[in-house]
Amino acid sequence: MNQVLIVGGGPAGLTAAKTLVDRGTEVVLVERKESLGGMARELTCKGLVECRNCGVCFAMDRAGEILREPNAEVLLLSEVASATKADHGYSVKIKTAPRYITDDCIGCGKCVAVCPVEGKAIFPPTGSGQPRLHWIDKSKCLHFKKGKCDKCASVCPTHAVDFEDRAKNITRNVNAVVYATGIDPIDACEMSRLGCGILKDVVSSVDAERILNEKGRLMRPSDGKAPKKIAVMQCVGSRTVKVGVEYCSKFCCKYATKMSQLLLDTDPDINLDFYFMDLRTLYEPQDEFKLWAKSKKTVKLIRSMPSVVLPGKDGKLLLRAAGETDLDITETEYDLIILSVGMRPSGASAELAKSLGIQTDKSGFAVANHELESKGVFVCGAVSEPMDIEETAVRAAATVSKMHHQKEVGT
Amino acid sequence: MAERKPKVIGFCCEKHGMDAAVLSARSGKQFDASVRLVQVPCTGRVDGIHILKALEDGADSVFVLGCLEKNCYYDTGSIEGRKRVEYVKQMLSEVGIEKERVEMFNAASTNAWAFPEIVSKMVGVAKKLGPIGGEKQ
Amino acid sequence: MKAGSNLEKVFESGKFAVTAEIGPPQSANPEPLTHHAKMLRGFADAFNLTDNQTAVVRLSSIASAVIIMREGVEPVIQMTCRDRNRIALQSDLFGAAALGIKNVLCLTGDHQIFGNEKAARNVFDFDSIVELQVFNQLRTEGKQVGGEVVKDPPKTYLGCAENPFATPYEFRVSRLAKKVSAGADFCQTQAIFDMDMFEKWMDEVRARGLDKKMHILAGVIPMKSAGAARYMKNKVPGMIVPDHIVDRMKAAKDPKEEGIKLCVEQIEHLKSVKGVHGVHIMAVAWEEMVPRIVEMAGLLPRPTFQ
Amino acid sequence: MIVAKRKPLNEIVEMLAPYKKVTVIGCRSCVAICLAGGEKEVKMLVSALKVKNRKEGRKQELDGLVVERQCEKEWVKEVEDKVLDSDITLSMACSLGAQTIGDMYPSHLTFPGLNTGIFGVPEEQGVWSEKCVGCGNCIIHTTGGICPISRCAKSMLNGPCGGSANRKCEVNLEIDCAWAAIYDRLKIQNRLDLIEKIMPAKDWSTSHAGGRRVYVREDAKLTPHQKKGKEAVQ
Amino acid sequence: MKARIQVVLCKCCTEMPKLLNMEKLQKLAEDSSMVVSVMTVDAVCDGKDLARIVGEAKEREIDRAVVLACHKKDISPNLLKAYRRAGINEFLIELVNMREEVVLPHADEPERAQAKAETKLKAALTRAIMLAPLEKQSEEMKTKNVVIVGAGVAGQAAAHEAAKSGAHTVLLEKTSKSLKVPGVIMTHAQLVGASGYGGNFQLKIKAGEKVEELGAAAVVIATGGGWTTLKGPLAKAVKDAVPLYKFYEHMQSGMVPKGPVVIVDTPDPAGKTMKVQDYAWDDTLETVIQLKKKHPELLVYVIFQEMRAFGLSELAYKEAADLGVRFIRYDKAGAPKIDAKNPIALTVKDFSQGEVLDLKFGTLVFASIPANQDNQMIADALRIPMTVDGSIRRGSIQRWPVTTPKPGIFVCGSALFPKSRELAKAEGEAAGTMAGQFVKRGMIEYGGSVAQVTPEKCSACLTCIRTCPYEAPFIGAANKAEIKVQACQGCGMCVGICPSKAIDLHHYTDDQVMEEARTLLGGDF
Repeated sequence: MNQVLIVGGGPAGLTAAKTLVDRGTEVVLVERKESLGGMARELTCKGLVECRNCGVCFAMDRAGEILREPNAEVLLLSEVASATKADHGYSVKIKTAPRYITDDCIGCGKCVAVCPVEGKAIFPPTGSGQPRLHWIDKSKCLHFKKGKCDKCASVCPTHAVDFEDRAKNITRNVNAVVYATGIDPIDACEMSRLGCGILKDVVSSVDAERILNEKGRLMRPSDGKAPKKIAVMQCVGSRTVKVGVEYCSKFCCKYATKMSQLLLDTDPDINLDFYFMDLRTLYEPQDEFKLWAKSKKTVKLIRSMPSVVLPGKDGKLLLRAAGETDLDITETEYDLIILSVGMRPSGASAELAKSLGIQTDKSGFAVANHELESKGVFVCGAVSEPMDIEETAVRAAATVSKMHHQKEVGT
Repeated sequence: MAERKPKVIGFCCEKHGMDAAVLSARSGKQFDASVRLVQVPCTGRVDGIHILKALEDGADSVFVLGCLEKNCYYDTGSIEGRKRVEYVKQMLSEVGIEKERVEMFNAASTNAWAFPEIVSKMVGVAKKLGPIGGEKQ
Repeated sequence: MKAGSNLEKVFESGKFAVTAEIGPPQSANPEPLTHHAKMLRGFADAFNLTDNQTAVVRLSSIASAVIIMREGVEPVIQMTCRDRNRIALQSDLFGAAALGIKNVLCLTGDHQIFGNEKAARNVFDFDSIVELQVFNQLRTEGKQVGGEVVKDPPKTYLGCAENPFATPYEFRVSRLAKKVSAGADFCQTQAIFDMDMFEKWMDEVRARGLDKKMHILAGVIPMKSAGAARYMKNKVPGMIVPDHIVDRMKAAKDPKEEGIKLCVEQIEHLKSVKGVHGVHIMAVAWEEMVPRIVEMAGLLPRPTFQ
Repeated sequence: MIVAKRKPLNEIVEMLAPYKKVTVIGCRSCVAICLAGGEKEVKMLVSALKVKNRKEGRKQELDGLVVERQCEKEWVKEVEDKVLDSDITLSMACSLGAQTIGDMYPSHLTFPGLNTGIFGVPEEQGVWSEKCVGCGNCIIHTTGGICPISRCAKSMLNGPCGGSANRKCEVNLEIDCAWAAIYDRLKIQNRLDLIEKIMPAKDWSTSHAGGRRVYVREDAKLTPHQKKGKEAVQ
Repeated sequence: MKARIQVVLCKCCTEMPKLLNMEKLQKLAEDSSMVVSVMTVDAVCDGKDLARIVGEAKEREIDRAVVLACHKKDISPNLLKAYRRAGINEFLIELVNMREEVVLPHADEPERAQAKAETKLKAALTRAIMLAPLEKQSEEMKTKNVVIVGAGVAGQAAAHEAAKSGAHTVLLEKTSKSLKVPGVIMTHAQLVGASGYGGNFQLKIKAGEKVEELGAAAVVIATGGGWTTLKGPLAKAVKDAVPLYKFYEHMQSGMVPKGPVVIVDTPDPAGKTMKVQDYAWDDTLETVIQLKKKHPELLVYVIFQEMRAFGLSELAYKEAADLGVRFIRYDKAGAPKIDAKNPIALTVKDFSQGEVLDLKFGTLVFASIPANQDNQMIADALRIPMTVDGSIRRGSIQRWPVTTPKPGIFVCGSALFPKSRELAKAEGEAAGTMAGQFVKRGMIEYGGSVAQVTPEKCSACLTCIRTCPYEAPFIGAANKAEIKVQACQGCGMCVGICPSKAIDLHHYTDDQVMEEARTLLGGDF
């Protein structure tokens, strides 16, 4: 028997899983959220006619494949409670929270419509997450709080609501563990000076992506109007010492530039100002994006870190920034401001990580090393260092290839 | 008499084209029922004849939906597909038929909003222009 | 003497020759021709009558020649291969000679695409070099291209045009040589703005001794405006106008005057180029300026012969 | 090969408008290869016309078929009934095909669906360029293998003319100047002496100028004795 | 011939939401003359139901089936397996996606949904009748060779990984450097020609003077960056300028560089001859830090347009700065210049400070990685696409990041786009693994829904050959196009473009496609 535990159902975990099952290894994939895709499922495809190589579809296609894969056991809403050394590897205990929705769910969304709870207690999977099954948040649901209300159950055309669903404890014996818990986006609101959380129309890139992914268009949160003048601000929470993190989150330039291009594709008369320190587009000549910007009359690249965002006249936003070289302050009005937030490793220092002997570097990223791998623990994906989806996929495949000749290790 | 139902037909590639449609459906998105989907392995397979024949057989508007260019599963298929559509559009305008009746679209498998938009666009065209040759057909 | 035309005499006398251009009208009205002839008499040794230049329909060059001859002015008729096959060309040469026209300039002709009868069918039975060769054979051996012997062959002074600025540059002089051996007596060049390039060309011409075998008239064009300069720089194929000239025209307060000055300077310069035996002034639709230019260039009075 | 181009559809529609029963006939030779009159084009044309008729509410029977080589009687013969059964035939072959059918069935209408253009070569997928005009007297061995008659706008024999700028033709700046090309070619073959010589007046009598040309190969012809049936009598 | 069709309605997807009237659908199916068996099951994916379906199929001797269920990809492969056991070819089974095409998106319009469902059923039946059985074939790979072009970081990594999956690796190296990698190593070797298809390539390899043939199951392109081909004014001006990797090697070998050391992102700041593809930042920083640590006294300048210190190398950047490395950013206007007559100093305008600097240098280093010129030859040999920058073009990311459009040909490292040593290694490993796995299969699966030529119709116009990305079509002995089935991926591009309609695609023939469309348009909903 040859089984591998994969912690995390994001691009890294999925690629690792797919690579493994392709070579006949069984995998148990544990994802704490309600559906697969991790960070990728929140991101929008950046292409309208032409592909912009954001790599989102790669991750999500793998998610679809894994769900259909007989050799892959996918556990959602699950956490690895413990992983203890055992012969041939590890014995892992997995806690699976109840979903209260069966596989019969067809994602029609009727239930969400009728849910009386403020801010809803039953949800579809966010973004393009797979599978498309809804789930119920017990802590919010009236059925559990007040013991009544089964509105969702009553409207469900497929009787997929199952309040009797219970948490499960699952134990698996695995030869190796792939630790791919990925990243969390940095909360833009840590940078209060930029108005996040205070001004409605200052949104983090993650929210922007989420909206684009759902609607295909960006709207001003305040009045739902289509923004005509947009500012995109790089390195929010990255490359800073005060708040946020010191390193460069690497993928922000990639998604931000491509998102800007998408915005212009969907609405060519958008005015877009792009504030940045250094342009670090990945896998393309550095001036590719500059040339694109030059070719668009409505796009401006500004090498400057805006200092503050203030409320402007009639619902607009006022952004204050220094000039490129000189230090004279200019103030510009915008309908919408997008803050390109960076990433933090997620769960690199979690209990599980510790128990597996995973150490972290001074930036908090999990450190992959040979000694760890010889014990059958493989760290891969953005939890080990900042990277974009494509690189993640490459590295995941590479990492797993190491495992190939080491699966006996741990005995 | 009841309002005539538009007839829209779409040739979707079985890779991202169909996936985009499926995802939007599974994301609870609704779209006009009048759209008919024909699956082809790749939009490069679509032949101008298919499109024209569909119009002959009573389609009000026809669309072709494939992978994003440069991300076609078959590398250049969706680019080929677009060329075929453009050629048909040109033929139509030569015989004085609205070329908006035929369109090429691209979408990725993760793009849930694209498909309903495409459908409503093409249904809109169908409703606006009505059947070729009017109701009598 | 081949034909004994005034132009020929000027060349033979070793004087610096001047020719100018008169564009026949786009109508049946001879007036403009007589007007120009009167105005220009005595300011140049002979005047080119263009043959439906740039394929725009105009009063025929032979007829025009006769009209200006009435004013005592010597014509050089241009004869293109675009609109005539070998029958027409040879018969027109007979006709021209019979009417006392002594100078003929052999051209392939601009393509009809540039003219006002784009749908026309062209002939191009010959190109300029073959035309020269055939005409030369006619006047020297009295033999048509088809072999027919002609009793009274035409006495004609044969000219050609050459563009030193067309590609491939390295071949242009050879092509002139071909025209010499085809029988050309004189050559009018494309308008010259890039003097350095022209002189390079002339060096090779002299090196091959072509200047001894034919008389070269350097072409000049007086420009009315910077626009004209830019147009010739960008739009006219095979014409090279250096930027400094365009800039100079741009800078000028009175472009017309500047154009004249420039033209005169060019002539002055060309006079000094060894092997250049004259200038050909193409004052397109600006004929009235020719006298001033000739005078300012110190080329007056023009020689006369009995 | 012969390169042709489909006539604008509106022209074709006009041509065919008065007729009830139309047969469209394509050809599998040159015009198929130059994507103008092969089976695909025939089918698309027929389909497009049907859509048009649907729009106009016009009743018109349209049928499309393809023959191997429309310029040869035997091939056309195979579809004779289809031809004669219709009011009009639209030939989707070069005009040779159209005329073959026309000559075979004088009382029957045969219209051209293509504009026959050039003797061309496919430079790349979808690009054909003229390289011969069939002057009947080939000289390319003296011009570095490049035909000035077809590739020079003025068919010059002693080019290039004064309009050749940046080695392009003055008539169409997209197209290379044939004579610049000839010069370069002869240079690499170091046969530049050829271009120095004057090429004499060309004998055009071998071209169409000499009247309609019929090339005969006596040894290949069938003698009346060999011929069968009607042909023998004629 | 008369078809015997079995129609299966899967409740799981179609009935659940109580949208469709199953009885009517069933009735409709039964009314069709060709239909001999109609079944409504709870779930086609369910074992018991499968057994019933197959049993019925056998009993009624059906020869093809129409299954109304959900998205093709979601239906359990067991369904097809089961049918195969019942002796029914998988290509004779028409799957209809009722779920995503009717039930889900039209939940609010029951009547129309019903009408649509019925029409789809009709269309499926029309199509089913036209379907033909198709067999998948397989061919043994003649060799386990994985040929890796280029023995740089990526190439070596690829060799190691490929070897692990039991592949015989053959490493082609242009130079004569000795390596410790598994498998054969050919020095002074270049790939000059190739024929065949994924699994069975025949490669022409020029080793030294002689050209030899070599069979290969897979190819990995790891040509790396074109360090040796640095073009541009600065390179011209300074003859002894070195590319970064050479400088790094020298440093490792303990050579003390002549100071001051100036590292410029590109020898062509104006970007005329080459684009600035400076993904060598991590390496640059690693280099300068080591340099500074070894020789603190040495003056080190890094001159760049964009400081692309991705990810954690941002920290390296800071460290380098603290160590006293001077970073100077310029823009095209103030681009660095070197007086060719006296190439000892470099003039550059510091963009942020605005001052013009004159930097004397002992060593000049170029960081940018131009595309490798060998890519051209390799791309020609293998007939794979390139980017305008002269790199190898990656295939669709729908497949895998390190694949070319052609199956069996993988690409990694700076051959794709300039990369840091470290990432190139990772890509090499990934590509190696993929190649290894590819070879491990030992078999080439092909056939099924592939293109086929009708020779009588073919005009041999070569259009298909020019269009196909996989080079499946070729002109055969009869001077007509033929399809190399092992190479055909079944996309049908050649079919759609063939001017003589001489090619058709099995399972998606023109008739099948157009008939289905016609029937669908026949319905009124």
